[in-house]
Amino acid sequence: MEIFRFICKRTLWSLVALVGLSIIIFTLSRVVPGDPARMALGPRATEEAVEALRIELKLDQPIIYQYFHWIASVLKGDFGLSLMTMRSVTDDIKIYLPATLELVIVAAIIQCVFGILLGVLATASQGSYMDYFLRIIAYIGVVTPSFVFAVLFMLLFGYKLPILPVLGRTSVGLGVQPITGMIVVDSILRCDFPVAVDAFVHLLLPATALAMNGMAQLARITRSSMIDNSERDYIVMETAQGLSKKEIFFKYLLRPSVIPAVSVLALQIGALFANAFLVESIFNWPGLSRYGVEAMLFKDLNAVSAVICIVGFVFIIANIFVDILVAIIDPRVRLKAGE
Amino acid sequence: MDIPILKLSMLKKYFPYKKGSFVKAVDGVSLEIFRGETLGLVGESGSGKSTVAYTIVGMYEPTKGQILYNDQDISSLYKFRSNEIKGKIRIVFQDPNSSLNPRRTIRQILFTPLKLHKNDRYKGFPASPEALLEEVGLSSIYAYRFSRSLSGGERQLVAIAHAIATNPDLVLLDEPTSALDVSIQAKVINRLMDLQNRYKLSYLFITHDLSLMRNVAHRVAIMYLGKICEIARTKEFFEKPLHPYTQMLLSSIPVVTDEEEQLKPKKITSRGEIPSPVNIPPGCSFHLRCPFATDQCKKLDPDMKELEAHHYVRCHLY
Amino acid sequence: MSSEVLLEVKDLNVYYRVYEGLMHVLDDVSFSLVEGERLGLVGETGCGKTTTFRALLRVLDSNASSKGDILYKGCNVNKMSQTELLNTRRTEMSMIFQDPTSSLNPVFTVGEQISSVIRANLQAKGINYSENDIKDIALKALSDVLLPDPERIFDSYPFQLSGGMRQRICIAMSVATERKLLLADEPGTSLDVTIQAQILGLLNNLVKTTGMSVILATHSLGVVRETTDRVCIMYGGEIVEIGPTRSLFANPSHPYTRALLACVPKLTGEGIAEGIPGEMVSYLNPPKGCRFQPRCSFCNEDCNRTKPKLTLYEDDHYVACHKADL
Amino acid sequence: MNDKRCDNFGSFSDKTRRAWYRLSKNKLSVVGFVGVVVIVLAAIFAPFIAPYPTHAGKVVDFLNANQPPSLAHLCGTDPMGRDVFSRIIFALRSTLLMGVVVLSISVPFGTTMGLIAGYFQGSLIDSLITRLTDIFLAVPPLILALSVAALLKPNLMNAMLAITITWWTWYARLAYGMAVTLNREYYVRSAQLLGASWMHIIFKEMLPNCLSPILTKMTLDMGIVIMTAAALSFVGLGEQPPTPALGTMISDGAKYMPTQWWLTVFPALAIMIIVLSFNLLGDGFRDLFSTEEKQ
Repeated sequence: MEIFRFICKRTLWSLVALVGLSIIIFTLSRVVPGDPARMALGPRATEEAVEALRIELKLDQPIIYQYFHWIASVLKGDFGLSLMTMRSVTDDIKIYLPATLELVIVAAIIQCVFGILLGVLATASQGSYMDYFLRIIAYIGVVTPSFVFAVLFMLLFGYKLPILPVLGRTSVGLGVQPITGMIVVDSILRCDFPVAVDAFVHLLLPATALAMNGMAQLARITRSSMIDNSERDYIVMETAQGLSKKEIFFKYLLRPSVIPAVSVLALQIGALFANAFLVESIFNWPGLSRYGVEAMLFKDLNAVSAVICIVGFVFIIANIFVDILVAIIDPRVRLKAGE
Repeated sequence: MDIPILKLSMLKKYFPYKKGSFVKAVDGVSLEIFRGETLGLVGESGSGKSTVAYTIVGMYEPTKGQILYNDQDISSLYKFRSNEIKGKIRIVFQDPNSSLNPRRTIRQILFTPLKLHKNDRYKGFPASPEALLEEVGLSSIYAYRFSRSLSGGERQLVAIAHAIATNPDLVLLDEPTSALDVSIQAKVINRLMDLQNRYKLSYLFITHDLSLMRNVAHRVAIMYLGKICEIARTKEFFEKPLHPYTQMLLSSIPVVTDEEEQLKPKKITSRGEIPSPVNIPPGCSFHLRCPFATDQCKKLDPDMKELEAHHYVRCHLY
Repeated sequence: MSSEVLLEVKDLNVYYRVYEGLMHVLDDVSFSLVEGERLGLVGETGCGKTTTFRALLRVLDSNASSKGDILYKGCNVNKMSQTELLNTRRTEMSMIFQDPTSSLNPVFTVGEQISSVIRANLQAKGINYSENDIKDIALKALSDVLLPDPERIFDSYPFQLSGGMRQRICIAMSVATERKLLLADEPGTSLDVTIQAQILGLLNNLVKTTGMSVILATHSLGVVRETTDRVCIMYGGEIVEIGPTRSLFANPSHPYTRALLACVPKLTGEGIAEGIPGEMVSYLNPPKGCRFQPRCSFCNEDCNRTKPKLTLYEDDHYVACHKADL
Repeated sequence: MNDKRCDNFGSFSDKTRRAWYRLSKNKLSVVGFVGVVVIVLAAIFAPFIAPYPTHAGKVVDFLNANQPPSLAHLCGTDPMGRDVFSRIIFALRSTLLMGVVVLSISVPFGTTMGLIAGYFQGSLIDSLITRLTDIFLAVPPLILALSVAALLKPNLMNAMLAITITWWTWYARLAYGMAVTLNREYYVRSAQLLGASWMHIIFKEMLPNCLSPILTKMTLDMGIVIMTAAALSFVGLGEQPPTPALGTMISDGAKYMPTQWWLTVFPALAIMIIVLSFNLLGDGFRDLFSTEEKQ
């Protein structure tokens, strides 16, 4: 079908863009003053040790050679050695990625469900106090950076009203043998429900802090597109034909109106990953993003490049997912793409 | 007889479509337009009439065939034409909302052609935006307004002023009044006729409105699926329509007087829709809707025949 | 044909609250319609035809308000409760919108949309039905409007169909179940003449076979002349002339009607009239007297001051003009 | 013609007046406008407004350390004894500077790139520019900005550079989309057929029609750039201490939670108010332009 060719083509171009980005990051990282080997070993290491590491990291070779060497090993699944943890970056990512995925997925679900729900609610109560209240909430949600939400939530729920846990993925002492690395999923798979509940409760605050921005945005998009659409000819026609208000609102108005909200989801998932960089460090969440920030501050180039590649890759997958979702909702995209 | 201002010979324009197939928008059109003449090109939407105009001004490159302007071959995109030709053949578009830039004043809009074609005008030709406005019957106060504050008819008059600013020989009018009400249309048409008389302009008037052509055109051509089916002088055309499609069009026109009712062909009524130009039926492209179609029509595409002086028809019936 | 009055509109006024102030769009519009009659509503863009229709069904935009009596079978539409209104819309009146493209929901199949309408109608009549019944009715309606291959069209989305087909679907939706009154807003006028002729022919046949009444709004004088029994000429939100089609076309008496008729290009080729000077009235501050007066070549002091009432001109033919006798 | 009364209708000064009138009708955008003006003035005249102007620098006053909000210290003091309110006022400077510099480089550049690519749609230059923007959009902008800022030396200049590099692509996208639509407008075609140069078409015919959406996006973006800048300084990649930055203040204050809550809450509120003001103003612009379009 046309739509699959369209998605494949787009994915291919995104991969090309990702390679282009890796070149830029790589070049930038090598032309920046400062010797990565020296930084890794600290100022007290001997000149010989630094030189040995330089040779091991292929820093003595020309940049182009280094790049192709790097790309070749990345394709084999090897991102090289992390100068920060002195372990294989691939191993580090295996540990940290599931925690971030778990957080981002829960946040995405929260923002999607509540964002659209609030948008619908505001439209249904258009002009009433409820509407005004929801719009103010949405405004606050849009204008507050998620790390501010994180800090405020922590202050509010962690200390003033301690009803939800604020640090880590589980309570001390609880844990589960990893399968996927996502604790909630793992514990359910292993039928260890107390851990599942505990892990889920730990997820709530960071995920909500992360979701607030996107949720507010979705609510606003849904509301304005529903209000726009409600004056369209087809809605007036359906009213004139005597369809019930309920049917018009929930069937004929809702579906075309969520399309713009769904279309921005891919961007929003990207934003979730980006904001996770800050939120994870606040909630002490051992995820990829916290790892990324630490690597950046440490100038651990292998780790930084790996994190960017992984995020870029996840971003591509999110895009494919949203493209398919839009195609399901909107027949015009499904049946016409490529024309 | 003098040389036509514009001559199209076997003009074809195909657009590539999915997997090697083509949209045959214009499929072998030959026309001549003489100085001071209005040629009406009439057809339904999807007949390729606008594509003809767009190809003449060079928005599209002809797939085959020639466009001759004063015996000079100009069958190329506008980019490759001389500035003089660009000024001599102008076009007025259908949509009065989109033909004027909403963020520029009328003065700025009209000044662009004047600036770009300084040398093409003779003495006494309106050379300022204000003069051009008065030329089309608008007050020069309008120069400092934006198009948004003008009504549809006024916008179209400004578009016409824009087109004549370069002192053209030929103006292509692409449905210039189809978006307007009849009372406004009358004003615009009258202004166009005035300008034609004053500057000996030639018009290629593209429209779907046959009754308008009865009153405006010197000759009328009917187009169906990229081909011309009938072309004749206006009087003969309306008194003796020959092609079944012409008759179908005439019989479909809602009219307002009994005298007009007399002129409508009775024995044919409208049926079917114009097929997509991607898969044009074999043989005569009209045979699917034609009540007189025979086996021959399904197989063989008829040739253009001159049945009477200057009255050409493409149909197996004759 | 019975001559019972089906619809009577008395002094209908519609106002739109817009940014610049209050727009007085419909000004004391009154007309009536007997059962089985075909009435034409003619005027140029912006004269209030669509607004009239929307007011009749109470589907005006949220910034509009409507005053006056719309008596449908003796019940005032403007005073109906929500349920009564819903029932009227479901079983009595239906409207075909101007633009067939924008009046079909783009993300639902034709089948889903037409089924919803039929379902609502059957519910209102209290008839038991199964989903299969509904589909049968829908398919019949689609073939009634001469659409080829109704099964395929039932499962198609509007954007997959041509403009002519969409227009037919809109008609099918309105006539799928029995209605007494059809409000047709510019049916087919955005399409080519050959298709328009087919659509009008189709409407005429439907009216003949079902005995429905029709109000046909259009800007084309030719269309009303060929398809209606009586005509209202509208200008600037007012009815300026109303009468039997034949007598109105034979004897147009309002200056606006006359000017409009003169502007229509004729097949007989008698040239084009000069057009009507000036612009459509501004609804924000319409002229105090006759609304056509600023553009009228016959106007005098009287026209400036007082608004002409519709008065009998000849047999069943009314004109709102101080100078109609001239 | 009898239109003497509306001589001025649609002329430029009249348009501005009407626009202002309409904008002022929307109360929320007036709030936004006033907010923006107050913030800008406060940033410019920071040394005169801040009660303790010296506290923006390396000042230590342990006697007054960790005081809760009071009349003397509206937003309390930090562990070094510096007045938080004064520091917030001074932090406005780098925050606004950030937004202004980033946008005044990325908007003209991005818009021009987008318009050129859109006008020459389908040509080599189009694919080049489009692929280039794709590269920068391959990962979320904040992550790219973080990495670039981290690889360079952490300071305000480099943070600006990092955000600018990621930001222009949005305007390129926006302008590209508009140029592609405008290509189909008859007035653009008509200018081409007339023999106008591509410079004329892009800058005289197309650009004026892109200005309102771009202005709207700029106002809204001002808030987002400020949020991004705060995020950078939150992880220590922006303005370096002792010069105050809102993000740094929040991250430093977070260490003293929950007892010294004022260290985080007030800078956080400051960010919210700044972003909110620009958002309200931007929404006002958008409503203004969309009603203008409708008419």
